[in-house]
Amino acid sequence: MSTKFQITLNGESYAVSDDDRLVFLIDSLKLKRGRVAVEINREIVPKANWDRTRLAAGDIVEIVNFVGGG
Amino acid sequence: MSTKFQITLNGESYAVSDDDRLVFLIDSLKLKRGRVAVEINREIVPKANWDRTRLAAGDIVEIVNFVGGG
Amino acid sequence: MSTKFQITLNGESYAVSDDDRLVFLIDSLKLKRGRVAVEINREIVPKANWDRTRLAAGDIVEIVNFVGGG
Amino acid sequence: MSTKFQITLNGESYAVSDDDRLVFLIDSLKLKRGRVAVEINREIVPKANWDRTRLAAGDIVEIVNFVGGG
Amino acid sequence: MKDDSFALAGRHYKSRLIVGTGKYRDFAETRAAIEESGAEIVTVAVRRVNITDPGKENLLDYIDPKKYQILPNTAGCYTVEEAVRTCRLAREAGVGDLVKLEVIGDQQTLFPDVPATLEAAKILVKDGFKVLPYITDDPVACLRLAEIGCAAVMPLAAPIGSGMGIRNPFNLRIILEQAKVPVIVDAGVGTASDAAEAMELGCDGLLINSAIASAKDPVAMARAMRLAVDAGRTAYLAGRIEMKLYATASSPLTGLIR
Amino acid sequence: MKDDSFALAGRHYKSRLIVGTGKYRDFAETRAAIEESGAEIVTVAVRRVNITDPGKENLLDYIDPKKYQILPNTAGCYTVEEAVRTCRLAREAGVGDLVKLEVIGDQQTLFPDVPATLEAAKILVKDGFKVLPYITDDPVACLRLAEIGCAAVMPLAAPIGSGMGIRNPFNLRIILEQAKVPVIVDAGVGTASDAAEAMELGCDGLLINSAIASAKDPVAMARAMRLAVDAGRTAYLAGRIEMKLYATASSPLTGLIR
Amino acid sequence: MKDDSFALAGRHYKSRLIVGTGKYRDFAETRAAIEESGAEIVTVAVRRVNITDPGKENLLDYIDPKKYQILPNTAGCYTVEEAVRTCRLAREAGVGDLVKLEVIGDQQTLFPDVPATLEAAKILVKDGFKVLPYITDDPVACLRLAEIGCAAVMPLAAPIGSGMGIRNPFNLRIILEQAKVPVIVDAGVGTASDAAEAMELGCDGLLINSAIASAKDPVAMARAMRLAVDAGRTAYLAGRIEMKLYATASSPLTGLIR
Amino acid sequence: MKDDSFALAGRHYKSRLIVGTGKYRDFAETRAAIEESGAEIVTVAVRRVNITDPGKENLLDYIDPKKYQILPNTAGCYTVEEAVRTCRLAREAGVGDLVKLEVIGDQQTLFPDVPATLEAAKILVKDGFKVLPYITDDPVACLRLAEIGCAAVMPLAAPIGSGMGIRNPFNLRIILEQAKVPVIVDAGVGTASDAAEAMELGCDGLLINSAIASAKDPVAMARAMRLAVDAGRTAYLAGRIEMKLYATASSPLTGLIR
Repeated sequence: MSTKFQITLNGESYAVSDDDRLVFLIDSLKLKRGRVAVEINREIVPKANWDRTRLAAGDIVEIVNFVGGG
Repeated sequence: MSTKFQITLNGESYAVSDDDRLVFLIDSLKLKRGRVAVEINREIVPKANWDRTRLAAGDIVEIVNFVGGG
Repeated sequence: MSTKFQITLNGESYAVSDDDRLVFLIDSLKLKRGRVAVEINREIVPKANWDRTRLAAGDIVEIVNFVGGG
Repeated sequence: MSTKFQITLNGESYAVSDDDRLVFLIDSLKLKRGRVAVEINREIVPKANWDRTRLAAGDIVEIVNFVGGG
Repeated sequence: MKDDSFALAGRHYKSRLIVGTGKYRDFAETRAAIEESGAEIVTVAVRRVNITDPGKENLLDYIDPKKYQILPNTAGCYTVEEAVRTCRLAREAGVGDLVKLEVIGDQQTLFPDVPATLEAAKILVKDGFKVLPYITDDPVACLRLAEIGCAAVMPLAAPIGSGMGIRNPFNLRIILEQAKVPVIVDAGVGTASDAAEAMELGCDGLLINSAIASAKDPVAMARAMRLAVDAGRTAYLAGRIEMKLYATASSPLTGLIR
Repeated sequence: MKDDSFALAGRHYKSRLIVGTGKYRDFAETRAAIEESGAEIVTVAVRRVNITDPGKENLLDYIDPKKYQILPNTAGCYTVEEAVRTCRLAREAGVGDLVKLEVIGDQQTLFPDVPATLEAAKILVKDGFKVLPYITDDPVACLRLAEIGCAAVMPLAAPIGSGMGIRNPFNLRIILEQAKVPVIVDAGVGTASDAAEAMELGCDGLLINSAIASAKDPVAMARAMRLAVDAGRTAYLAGRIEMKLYATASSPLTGLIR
Repeated sequence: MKDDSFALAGRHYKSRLIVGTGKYRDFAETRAAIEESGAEIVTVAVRRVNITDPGKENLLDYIDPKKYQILPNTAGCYTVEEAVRTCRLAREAGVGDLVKLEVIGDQQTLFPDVPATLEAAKILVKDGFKVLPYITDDPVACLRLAEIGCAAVMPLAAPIGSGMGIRNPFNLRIILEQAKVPVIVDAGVGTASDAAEAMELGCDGLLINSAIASAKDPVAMARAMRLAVDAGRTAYLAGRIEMKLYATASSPLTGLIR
Repeated sequence: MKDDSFALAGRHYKSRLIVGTGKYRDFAETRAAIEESGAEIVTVAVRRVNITDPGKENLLDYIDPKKYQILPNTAGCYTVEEAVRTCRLAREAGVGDLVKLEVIGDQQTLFPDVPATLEAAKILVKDGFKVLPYITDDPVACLRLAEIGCAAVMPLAAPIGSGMGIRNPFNLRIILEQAKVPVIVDAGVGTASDAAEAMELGCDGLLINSAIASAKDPVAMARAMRLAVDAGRTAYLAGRIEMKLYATASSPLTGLIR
């Protein structure tokens, strides 16, 4: 699948392919939906909207999960 | 000397006589000029202005000095 | 049974009857043999000797047991 | 002056000369009389007796003074 | 003693010990220690997912959110905005609205920034979060946080990870006497007796991470802390004897042989 | 942790907590508290039998000598002779040759008379007793008692019944580092954290009476002390973190959102 | 030691002890105690003049502002506005621009309101005051106050008038190590050894009122505090010995008689 | 305060500080520090004269026995016989009959051997000495030494040279309340606040060597200790304020502007 455009994902440049839906990105990263949260350009994207949300060139995307901490 | 009007001095009603200059009030209270500070209606009145400052009916006047404290 | 003589038992005067054997004293006091120790005139009397030990007038007898303590 | 005999002075062998008076030993060691105490064979020799006290071969002599301590 | 459950933000817990998940050798050790600790609430940090190796095992594969109340923290946040943003992401990730608020003021001490913590707490409470704020042992700051509507206050006993124990039991006593919300000691506990002491002072709960995770034997220390919290709480409820300068005999003075 | 039994005078015990039987409301409470404490060794005093009411119930009707190691003490003895005589009577009463030696030096403090304790210990050891001497927290006295052949040393943490806790942990640390026999802290513990602290210092055991018997709820406090001794011992074996003046983060610094 | 003067807000002082003027029996006792204390800086409160009896003697008839640096405080102020207003009145009264800022957060503890204190300090510094803020022993709050431009920070040792001494020397040590402005311990000192301890920690100065004024003999206690501050400062500069668990003989081991 | 002289063994002293002469760099430093300390009583050790270099300077060339009360000690003695023998030699050397009795029990701790100290004290008192015994902080041992006729008791605050300060103020308080002879704290003081604390407890005097001689600047530390002893004693006589958990305002609540 050919690259369509670049976004910044968790601080690093990332190539988005033809399928520019957020949900595709999540799945391609093999992330468990129930365990992560997503921000696009500082706006949280509720899980309910992942399917219809499309990425755009230059989007700043943050995907977080839980790690060990005190 | 007959009373001219009332002011509130340090929280209590106080009768001002014909001479309504602040400096007269200070002197009549036998206060050492170097040891006190005066507020009229929440505005500090610099010592330099005491002579020319006149009190008005209903003025809220605060005169403070230093007392023992830690 | 008539009194034969007096001894001092645990600091108090005590009347010994015709049967002047130590074992009789122990039993008459309803003491559990396994739980007490006996001194006569400052000498410990081993349990084995209780049967053959006879009390004499004026004997100083101490009988102790265990009580709550820290 | 020729050696007469040996004593043990403060744990070490020491040669006593013709003059075997204790006082001579003290002086030859340049010790201030007021600052030291002497034991011969575990017996303290009072200052008053130093003149008349004579050392004998094999005597165990201790001479002490004050040093820094807490 | 009958029921002595720990009520926090509308739920009841059996354990008064809250544990962190940082600094363990691996997830297996993390799980083993947390199970041994008996904790029902577990703190976690919010961080970017690992893009380069996304398949990688995740903490929640070992600490089941169905079994444990997950408590996201805002560790590492130095501003109100970072802390609020982190809490919102944590909630979106789906572990509920209970959050441990930390707004750090200084890297050396990791002490909280008191004004920023109060400000962030206001925003989060208004936004529907149940806020557990990490704060200094300052009675006034604790009063303010309760007024704001925090679910509890979490004064520090000593700097995070210092193991210094309860450096100022007097401030804690004041905080406890004035408290209108649960008081959970957060940070500074070093060993079991520190945990027992905190509970004996009357604290409602205790949050421990480093003292367990960095002990030579973390699983054993987790057990020690569970026992110590139970011991301290039990002693608090049992009512200790008064302190006296002089002695009182424990054996009777009567019946001595003469 | 594998086996961590407590070896004392040739026997092994699971519990490191020794409890007294004084000052309880009644024998039922005594038994309930001792059961809750998990103790296997129980101290008792030696006193004249009650002649006027001999049938009266006795402590040992409640504390079964087959189940518990009975440890007679010489509380109330102010001389070597009284203490030795009391031990011999206790042994004759049939609970064995393990004795807790106390030779008291002063009524106000109930501190031991050190020279008299050493002298009595010599006599009792020669006489075949296994001697557990109550002593000050004096490293030299503890060394001497071990040389004499005592089965353990029992330094005080604070005056008997004072509940002051471990007033001088430094002396205890020295005693523990020099010890060639078990060190059992006797007297002064007031609450659970004191007990945990004693075990964390490395003490082999702990003897408690007043702190349990005089607590508002003795049975609950007995439980607290059992838990605290276990907590402190477990923490001691687990290896606590070092103390540091400054902080160390427990959450990772990497992966923070920006 | 050569010159060890105390530099504060651009002036140098011989004494590191600052004393308050509250709670004395009368002005004569106030003056006697302050003279005995050797203090050169004296705190005073700002209050309404007595209208009913204006001729009445005034504190400054006894404490000559030419001889002492008068330090007005904002004691009793619970808001930023009250504190700022009080400072401006004090300056107008003609004792200069050095002020002791207190914004109290709670009547029971008289602990400062940290955010309000920071806000008031900003306003006062911008307004040309030399600000000495009373604050908690919070290293972060002290850093912020220094950044704002305060002439010093005045962390509390314990609640005002409590006489509890230095409850948390660890926080003070951190504050001192991080400090870029003088650190003056304010509040909580109870007796001479507390004052010496504060100076040994490296504090630049000490503010005392209740411990002197409420002592049985205030003038004698003023002397004790003067000596203690000097003793503590001198010991700090002299360089104390290290602490060790074990002993080191002070008398030589050689030359012993045998 | 009027006369507060320190009565010891029939003489009165102005200073309550007794200093040792060990561990100094040289005699000049010894003299300078002792002068700065204000001490009137100075401890010294008894050792063999240097035979190989007898002309060598001697301590007493710097510390004039006419000016100072010389107090010979028995440091280094481990038996009653050695200690008694050392005292007799000291007396013969001509500095009077006041002696500091030490019978050491262990090289690591340099703690006293309590029974041996009591025995030596009996012999020396009968032999006409005025005995100042170094002893543990054991109230019973102190009572016995007073009964024997010692001129004072000298409980240790901590091991000799350890600089640990007053490890157990509670035992000291008991000793002081029971004391019928002066109580002089010997050994363990590390810095000025320790000295002040000892005097505030009510001790009659204080013996210091290592804390002064081993400080970076011994002469300055000697001054600090002189000031601290004076400060602590003065505070003790002045009557300190009570400790309270909460605050008490030092500024008036009336006359606040509104």
